[in-house]
Formats: sequence, structure tokens, C-alpha cells
Amino acid sequence: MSNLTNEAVLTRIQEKFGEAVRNHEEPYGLLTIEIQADKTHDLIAWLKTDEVLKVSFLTLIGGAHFPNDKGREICVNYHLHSLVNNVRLRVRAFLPIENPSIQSITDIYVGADWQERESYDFFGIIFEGHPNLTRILNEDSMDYFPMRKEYHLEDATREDKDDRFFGR
Amino acid sequence: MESLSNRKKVVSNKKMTFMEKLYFPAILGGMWITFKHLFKKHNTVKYPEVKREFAPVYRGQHVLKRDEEGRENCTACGLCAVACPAEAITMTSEERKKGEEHLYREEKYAATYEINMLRCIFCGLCEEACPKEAIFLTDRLVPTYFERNDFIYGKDKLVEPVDQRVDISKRQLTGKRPA
Amino acid sequence: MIIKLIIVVALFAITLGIAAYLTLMERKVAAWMQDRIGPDRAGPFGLLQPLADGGKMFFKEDFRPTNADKWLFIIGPGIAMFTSLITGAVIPWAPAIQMATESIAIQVADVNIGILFIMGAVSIGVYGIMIGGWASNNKFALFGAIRASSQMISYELAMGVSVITIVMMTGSLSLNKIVDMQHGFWQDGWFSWNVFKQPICFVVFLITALAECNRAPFDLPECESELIGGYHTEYGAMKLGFFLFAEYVNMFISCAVISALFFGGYNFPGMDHFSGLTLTILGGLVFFAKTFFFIFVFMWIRWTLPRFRYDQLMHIGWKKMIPLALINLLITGVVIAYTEGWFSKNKDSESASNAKVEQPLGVNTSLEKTKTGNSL
Amino acid sequence: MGKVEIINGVETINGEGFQLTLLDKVIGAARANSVWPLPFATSCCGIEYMGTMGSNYDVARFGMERMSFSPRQADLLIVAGTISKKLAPILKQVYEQMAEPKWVLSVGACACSGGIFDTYSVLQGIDRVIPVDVYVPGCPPRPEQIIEGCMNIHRLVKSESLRRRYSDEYKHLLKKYDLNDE
Amino acid sequence: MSDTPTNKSLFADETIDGQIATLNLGPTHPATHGIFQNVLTVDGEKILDSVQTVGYIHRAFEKLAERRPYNQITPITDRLNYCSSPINNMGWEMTMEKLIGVQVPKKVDYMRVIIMELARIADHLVCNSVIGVDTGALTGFTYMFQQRELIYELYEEVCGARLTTNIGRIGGFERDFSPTFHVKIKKFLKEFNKHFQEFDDLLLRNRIFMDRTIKAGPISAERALDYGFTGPNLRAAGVDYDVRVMTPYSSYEDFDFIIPVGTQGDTYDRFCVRQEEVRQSLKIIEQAYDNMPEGKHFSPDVPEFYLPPKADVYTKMEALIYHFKIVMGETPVPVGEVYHAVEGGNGELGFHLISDGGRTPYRLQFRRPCFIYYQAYPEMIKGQTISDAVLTLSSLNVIAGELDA
Repeated sequence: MSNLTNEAVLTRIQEKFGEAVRNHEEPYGLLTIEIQADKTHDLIAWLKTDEVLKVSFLTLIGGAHFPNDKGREICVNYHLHSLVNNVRLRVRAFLPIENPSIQSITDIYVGADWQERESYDFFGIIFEGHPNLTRILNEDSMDYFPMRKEYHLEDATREDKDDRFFGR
Repeated sequence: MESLSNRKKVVSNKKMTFMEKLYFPAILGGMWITFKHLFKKHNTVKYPEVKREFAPVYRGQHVLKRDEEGRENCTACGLCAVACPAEAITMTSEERKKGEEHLYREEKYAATYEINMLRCIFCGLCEEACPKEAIFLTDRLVPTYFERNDFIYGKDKLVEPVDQRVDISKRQLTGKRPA
Repeated sequence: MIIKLIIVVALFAITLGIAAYLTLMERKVAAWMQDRIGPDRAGPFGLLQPLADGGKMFFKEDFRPTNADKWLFIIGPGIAMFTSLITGAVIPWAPAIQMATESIAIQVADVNIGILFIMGAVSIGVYGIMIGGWASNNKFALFGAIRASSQMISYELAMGVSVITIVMMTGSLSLNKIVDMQHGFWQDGWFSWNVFKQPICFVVFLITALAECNRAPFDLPECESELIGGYHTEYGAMKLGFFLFAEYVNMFISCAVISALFFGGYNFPGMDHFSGLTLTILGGLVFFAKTFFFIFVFMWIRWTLPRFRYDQLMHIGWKKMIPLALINLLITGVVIAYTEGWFSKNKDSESASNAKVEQPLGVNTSLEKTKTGNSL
Repeated sequence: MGKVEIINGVETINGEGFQLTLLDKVIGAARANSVWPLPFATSCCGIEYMGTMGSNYDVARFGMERMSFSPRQADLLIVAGTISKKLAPILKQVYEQMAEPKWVLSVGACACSGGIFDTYSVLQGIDRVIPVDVYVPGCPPRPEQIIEGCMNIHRLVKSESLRRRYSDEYKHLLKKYDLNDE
Repeated sequence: MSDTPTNKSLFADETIDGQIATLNLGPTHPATHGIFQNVLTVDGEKILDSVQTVGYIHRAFEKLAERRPYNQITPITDRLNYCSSPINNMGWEMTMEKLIGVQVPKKVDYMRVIIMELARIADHLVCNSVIGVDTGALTGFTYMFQQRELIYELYEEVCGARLTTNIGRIGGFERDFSPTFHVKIKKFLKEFNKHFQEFDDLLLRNRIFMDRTIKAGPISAERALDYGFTGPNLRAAGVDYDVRVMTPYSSYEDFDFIIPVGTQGDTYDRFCVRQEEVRQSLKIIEQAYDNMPEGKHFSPDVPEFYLPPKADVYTKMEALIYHFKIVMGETPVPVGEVYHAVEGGNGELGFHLISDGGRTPYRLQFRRPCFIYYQAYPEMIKGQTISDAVLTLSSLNVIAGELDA
């Protein structure tokens, strides 16, 4: 196992992608790279084949919604893992809520299929090039994206609750 | 793929020996195991007649405790309702009037206190939240009913009767309240 | 005639009763093997459990799926039940009672092709399952039916061949004769029971019998974890009851046949010391004891073993069981021929064996003559 | 899902229950001792139901170990676990496929009321789609409670008259749930 | 997806011009052990294709977590993979501790290891005994459930519940191991292996079982990684990836254990790997139990997160304030973003937490291993029989609660 530091990873990525790397930080030791939305696919594809980094395991794809951040409301997080070097990496891109579309990475990782569908289901992120971008967990008839901040969690039909007592 | 941890060991052996290929040795071995169990003492707890012992900290039906003088501990602060992830607790509070000191320990008390047992997930967070040693979960089980409304437990079912105290002394969460 | 009628009725009642209580036995055996108690609330030790099941099924709503074939849907369980019940007719349950003038066989019909009758009846039984599964108009049921029929066909062959081995040794297709052949326990310096003469044949027969009864590890037609209920998925109420009942009756009959063919039926060591009614009763009890032992073995196997996969089942049937049975048949044939003196230059025995060809059934009788000297 | 009227259990105990004939009693006892469950186990409660089937609790003592996954053969629908709105139609279909007489045991907070999951996707109690006979609280209930619930079902079964399933009240009940009477 | 080398057909004749039927495996099929649907396209018994539908018990965990204060999320995580709830609970607690920067005492680490490994045993026992049930051998299942009951009793001693444990708190445990726990765990450690061996003997080398499981639902290491497999299912394919070793948490680096791997990633490999993992877990528990350091069962220096002892609440004003603050969820948490992974029963269980400093998580996403690897199922069963499909499903140990979140 080689000892690849976060700096080394970052430098190597910056060498390759330069300006596309918008921002980077290391919250709790996990290198987080914000990348231009249209470059995510290239970056992840390159990371997988790069013979030094060998970031070839997709841990997680997830969305997040930041309604107050104008123009960058929807965030897509990719957690990647280089098993050989034992280095984790978070790649993220921000998308505007009017057109939350990003290139699908199902051609790089088969396992991204359902995770992208889930993100679509929850946040309405359009993954271009996804073979079957439909809802996965919720009913097909649902007409909103429930994980966005403006929607309610609660089921409207619950009767046995008096909201006064719960302070929320 | 190379080893990631240097600790790996292949554990599945798919090559069958000649004896294993014959089916019978393993089959007879398996049958011998089950045969031995025929004569083993059964492990069943015949539930309604015999009851299994619960841990003293078991999280079952709630009880609203009274203090040593028979006064209700609950002061209707509402922490338990806030702490409840299932939002199953509701209560209304009232000021203690003169002459009710023997009933309620604090100046404020819960006029109604309801737990919806169908909602409750018995997580025990209300017990932890209570600053007045009023609500505890006990090792009693909530019975099953035919009707939905029976599961709304009001104070009549929750507050322990004065003559039938519920023992919660074995719960380690109990702090000794100073006199 | 009246006696026959009594036997028929008694047999009918006993078979049904036993089949009903086999369900309880199965549940109890399973429970004990799994460190449980099993049914114990319906009556003392759960003795009324089968009655409760029956009563419930009888009063359950009986309905037919919308797309099912009306008549076939009813006929299916009927055939299964009917065929499983008639097989009991040819089994000799106890030694015959010797009356002053006649001997009364404790058997409904001493057909001289008894074993063929059983094989035939069992083969019809699969039609019940097949028709039932097909008529349900359910894919799982159809899968069950297909599995059942192909399984039956494959295993019947091996079963038939293994039975032929016994028939060759006995020289008769009558179960009565086959049982009588195994008189007592020890004869002519060797065990008289067929299991000691034909152990391979016994193993083949036991396995094929398991398969014919759709018992684990060959319970593919119902196969709960894969096909939900298999052929009886769409059946409810008493029609389902018939299917389940037929299964247990089949198991009972199979075990009876196993004990008759291989374990001497009602014969037991030292039976010559008894006679008359005592012998009949003792013989009957011994027969039932043997049968129940095998039923227990069937259950024991069921609750121990995993089941096969469909293609493995076929593989075992065609590539293991049938060759094994055939080889065994061949060896038996050679041995019989040798003991008959086919390979010797002795003219007498050769003529005896030539004479045998003219026998109506084409099997030897000379062996019977030599070996059944002191049988009835 | 709109507002659904909650129906409070099935009123059998205090209905015709007291005029049982001998036949009713015998058949009731038979039925009660041979309740074949259809475990509609979706989540956590399903594991506790497995525990109930296991050696330590042994639901077989009540003659209930023969699980019938085919609804045609089942007498008792044990709904154990969360029922989401996506699953509700399937649950209803399974209930409709069951042959009369049939009972429903709702096991666990999720099935009874939605429990902790007061969320957009979870049905707030299965009694919004099918009539429930006995509720078992707990999340998940202990096997003791599940057995308790089964025994309550047995009591119900024993006290039910043979005619109940043809009665107008029953038809009315089914109609309330928009279930067709087969 | 179609021409993977692992999916060799069992049938020699691929060109049978049979009638193709569709078969619904699920949502309430007995083999699914949970609710999800597989629509199989079958030619006879052979599966040509399958399409899955999931989401039947979607409970909106992630949305729910955004509406609940931090200390109320532990009960929610219980219901993710309910076969091994303590691992989920502790994974969440460790995530929170990482966020707020709490160092728990070594004793808490060891206690956690014991409980987590017990949970792993319980999880694997369910999975493997259910493989037994699906092959038709119900008896092993009942033997193993007796052992599971013992594990339940151990949980019960610590937290008071059997299945959905809500065990542990942010910063430690709600209570120390009781004397009864010590008695029971000693007995368990002593006797478990004997019973477990019995189960092993019933199935492992039985040819019927081996024939059934070998080559049933295989997946190669490359495909498994591509799909994002982790845990026993990945290890069965031969990759020794284990979070406990790769990124040790809760003092796992102190313990000596091996990582069992298989070769082809088929059902038999998965069964063997789980069997061996149970043994390794037992070994870890023994080590942790024997070497348990003295100390407190909670982290004493974070009164703002770990509920103060009840006695203090009644006497000390400070403790009472903290008590109210914690319960009301008013304790400030740092703004930040954490990803913490633990080795759950089914693989890497990750918690991705974004905190904006409020009383509830801003966004909490669970990496649910079941959800990620269940999508490989159609590929694994292609060209196999229905029986294999059933076995593959149970050996993957797809837990509906974790799958649908």
C-alpha cells in the first residue's frame, strides 16, 4: 500500500484539470474537490484509469439541496475510493435548480445506475445518458422531488398528533 | 486483484472428496445431528403459562411514577414529548391548586397525559429525557387489543396506582433523587 | 364377501385416520428435531390438531380462480385422492387368519400382479397433480405440475427396475407371495428379508419412493421457497385438503410397500412360535411398526436435508438411479442364472430353466420352489 | 391518498357472538386451533416473527406453523412491518385473494399506525386499506406480544358465528373498504 | 452487461425455441424475505432476464433524519439493516463523534466492538440459516435462531430491547455492562461454537447443498467492484476489502483477525465467507472482552452531548441545563461535512452528514450496501434457474429496510 497523501492527489488532479477544479477543502481529512459540472464525467473516468491514483471504486452518489445558494442550489456528491491506495475522495459539482443536469457516469461504473436514479427520485437531478432515468423508490405518479427542502416530510393524513407539543 | 490487507484467507473449498461425492456420509452425518436433537430437551418457553425473564432494563410499557408520598412526579415540562422520535406523547399542563399538594409534587402537573402505544417505538428516549424521574419504561408488555382507540393510554393507565407500585429500582438510569 | 367388505371399510378408515394423524406426527417430529414442542394446544398433546385442520378446511370458503378450468380444477384433487387410496388394496396387512375351513387373507384383493397395480395406480396419481396444476391457470402451479410429472416419469423407471429385481428373485408379482418369501427372519443360512439380499435395490427403491411421494429432498413440485405452493398454489379449502391428504396417504402406502418388499412385511423373527389369531395380530402390529418406522425415516430425511435443484434431480434420476438399478438387475440376473445352473453342464437344471420360459409371466418358478419350502 | 375514515376494528365480540350454536362452537374451536398464517412480513417485525417461529417461542403450539404463502390457503394475514403507499394496493390485493373466513393481525407500530415513520411515503396504518382485527403494539413487538395477538385472534375466531361472513354488517364493512365480496 | 464470463448457462442447448414466459417473483414471494419484486423472463426454468422493482417499503429515512434532532436519529438507524441494528446505531454515533470531535475512552471502543461483532454474528446467522431454509433445510434455521435469541438477551441486558436496539449514545453507552451481561456473554462465548459447528456440519459439506450453491449466482471480482459491492458479498468474489482493516474505527486495529475470502463469488462462497466471519467475530469478541480496559462507559469530557447522569441533573444546575439542551436539541454542533463508514452486516455502511450547525442534520445520506449491490442481481441470475435465483437472493442478504431506506 503506497502512502498517497491528499496533497499529492490534489496536485495530480489539478495538473490534469487545472481550472475546472473550482474549489477544494479537507473536512475531517476527506479531500473534497469541487469540479465544474461538465467536467465531472471526465474527471471520474480519468481517476479510474490513472495508474497512480487508481481511484476505481464508487462508494456513493448523493445529492443535496441548498435553496439559498443561488445558481448552485443542487449539489451532487460523488464519494470515490482508491482501494489500492486506500484514499477516499469526494468530488462534487453544483447545478442550478432550473436545469439540474449532469452527465451520467453509468458508463464508468455500472453501480452508479440505481444511485443516480435515487438522486433523480429525491432531488430531480437529470443524469444525461442514463439508460433508464425513472423513479426508483417512490411511486411513478409522484409529481415532486421529496428531498428538496421546500417539501414536507409528514404524511398529511396523520390524525393522532397535535403539533403544539413537539416544538417543531 | 492483489491483497489489500495481507490478511486474506480463502475459506471456501469446492473440491469434493470421493466420500463427499457419494452423498451418503454427509447425509447420514446430518441425520445423526437431527436425531440427537430428538432427545434433547426442548427449548421452548410455553408463553402464556411460562413467562420468560426479561432484563430489568427492558423497555416495555411506560409508567408515570409517584413519589414516596404518592404524589405524581410529572410536572408536565414536555421534555418527553420533545424527545419522542415518534411523536406519540401529548399532554396538557395545569397549575396545582391549593389543597392538591398531596396529589402533585410540583406546582405544575399534567392534566392529561397520553401516549399512543401504537405510535410508540419503545426507544426509551422519554425516560432519558425526563428530569423529574416521572416516566419510566418497565418490563411489562403492552397488551394487544381489538380496537384502535384502546391504545391511547391516558393517565388512568399510565400513572401507577398508589397501592400497586411498579418496581423500577433495577433500572440503572435511576438516579437517587435527594430528599 | 362380508368379511372383504369389512376389510375394505376398515382399511379405508385406517388409511384416512393414519394419513390424518401423520400430519400431526410430521409436525411433532419436526418440532422435536428443532428443539420445539409442536402442536400442544388442540387437545392433550395436540391430538385433536388434525381434526381441527380438517374441520377448518371443510368450512373454509371454496372458490375457484376466475380463469381456472372449472371441471379439471375439481377433478385434479379428486384423482390424487382416489389413486392414493386404491393402492392400499393389494397390500397384505397381516398373516392370513386360519379358520377351520378357509383362510382369510387380511388384504382387500390378492391380485397376482399386485406390485404392478401399485405402480400403475401411483402413475395415475401424478395426473391429479398435473391436471390440478394446469387447471389453476397459475404459472407457479404450472411449474409445479411440470416438475411433478417429469419427476414422476424419471423416477418411476428406476423404481420399476428395482422392483423387477425383487420380482425376479421371488418369481411372482403378487405382494402376498413376495412377503411370504421373506418368512421369518433367518432362513437357509442367510437373512430372509430382501433388504439383506438386495441392499442396493433397497436404496434405489427408498430414494425413488421419496421422489414419488414428492417428499424432501425431492419436494420440487411444491417447493415452498421457490414456487410458493407449487401445484396447489391456487387451491384452498378441502381441495387443498385432498392434495395434502393424498400426499400423506401416498407416504403411508409407500412405506407399507417398502416394508412389504424389503423388510418382510408382517414377518418377524420367531414368528413360527405363534399361530392363528395371535399371529395375525402380532404380524399386523409388526407390519405397522415397520411402516411407521419408515414414515419416521421419511420425515427425518425431510427435516434434515436440503432439496435438489430441478436439473440435479433429473441428473440423479436418469444418470445415477436408473444405471444403478440396471446394473443391480444385471448382477441379480447373473447370480440367479448361476444358482439355477445355467452356466453348469447339468442337463436337468437346464431343462428346468427352459421350462420356465413357458410360464405365463416369464419369470422363474424354480427358485420359488427351492426357496419357499416352508412358506404358506 | 385522501382522508380515509378510520374504522375501529371489527365488531364481532359483542355482536352475534353470544348466540353461538353448538356447531358454531365446534367449528370455531377447530378454526381457532388451525389458523394458517400468511406472513406479510416486510421489515423489522418480520424478523421478530421469524423469532416467534423459532424454537424459543414456537408458534407451532397453536397449530400455526404451517405458513401458507399462497393467500388462497391462509386464514390469517399477519402484516408485520412498514406498509408504504406503494405497497398498499398489493396488500389490499393479497387480502382480497384470501378465502373467507379471514382475519388480519397487524403487528408492530409501522403496520398499525406508521409508527416512527410519519413520512410522505408511509401508509399511516393498514386499517386505511383493509379491516384489521387485532393490533399488536411495539416496535417491533416481542414474540410474546405476537403470540398474545394470535391468541386474541383465536378468541375472536372462537366467538365468531358461521353466519357472520354472510351478514349485512360484514358486507357493509367490506364495502367501506371498497373491497369486493367474492 | 450480457456477456460476462461468469454467467455460464447450465443448459447446453442455448437455442431451444421455447415459449418465453414472465414470472413475478415477488413482491410477496416467500423467497424475497422482505418486499421487492423481480419480474423474470423465463424459458422453462431458465431465466433469460429480470427486472427489479424496489421501493416497496421506502420510508424516507433521509428526509426523516433532516427533521429529527441528532440524538433522535439513533432509533431511526435501527431500522436500516434491522438484522444488525447495533452496527447502524454505533456507526451513526461515531459519525457524530467525528463531527463534534469527541474522543471516546478505550473502554467504550471495546464495548462497541463487542456489541458490533455480536450484531455481525446475528446478521450472518440470519442470512446463512435463511439460505438453509431456501434450500429446504429448515432445521438449521431453528438451531441458529436459538443462538440469536441468546444474542438478543445480551442486547437486552445493555439497552433493553431485542431487535431495534437504540443502543449507545453519542459519546458512549447509556449504561455499563451489567453483571448479568458478563455472566451471559461468558456462557455465550463458551457454548456458541459447539452449536455453530453443528449448523456447519448440517450443510457445509453436504453434497446436495454444495451442488445447489456452487455456481449459483456468481459474480467476478471486477464486476463486483464495478457494481460497488462491499462486505461479505465482495469478499466472496475474492477481494479482501473490509472497512475494519482499511480504515479502522473503534480500535479495530487492536484485534487480530483474518479476512475470509472466496474465489468465484457464488452462493457457496458467500455462505462460507459468512460462516468464517462469524468465527472471526467470535474471536474478536473474545479478544475485546479479555482485554477490556477499565474506565468509564461514556466520554466524561463532553457534557454538552452525553446526557449527564440523572443524579447530577437533580442536584447540579449545570447538568440540568445540559440535560435540557441535549433533549431539546439546542447544543450547537460545528458546521461541517463528515463521511464515516463502518463495516455493516452487508458491507460498507456509510454516513454522509452535512451539518449547518442547526439542531438537525442538514443532509444525512446513508450508504446502504444492499441498495448498491442489489442492482447486480439480474446479471447474477441470468441464465440460471429459478431455484438458483432464490438462493442467490437469500445469500446476497438483501434487507428490504436497508434497500429501500
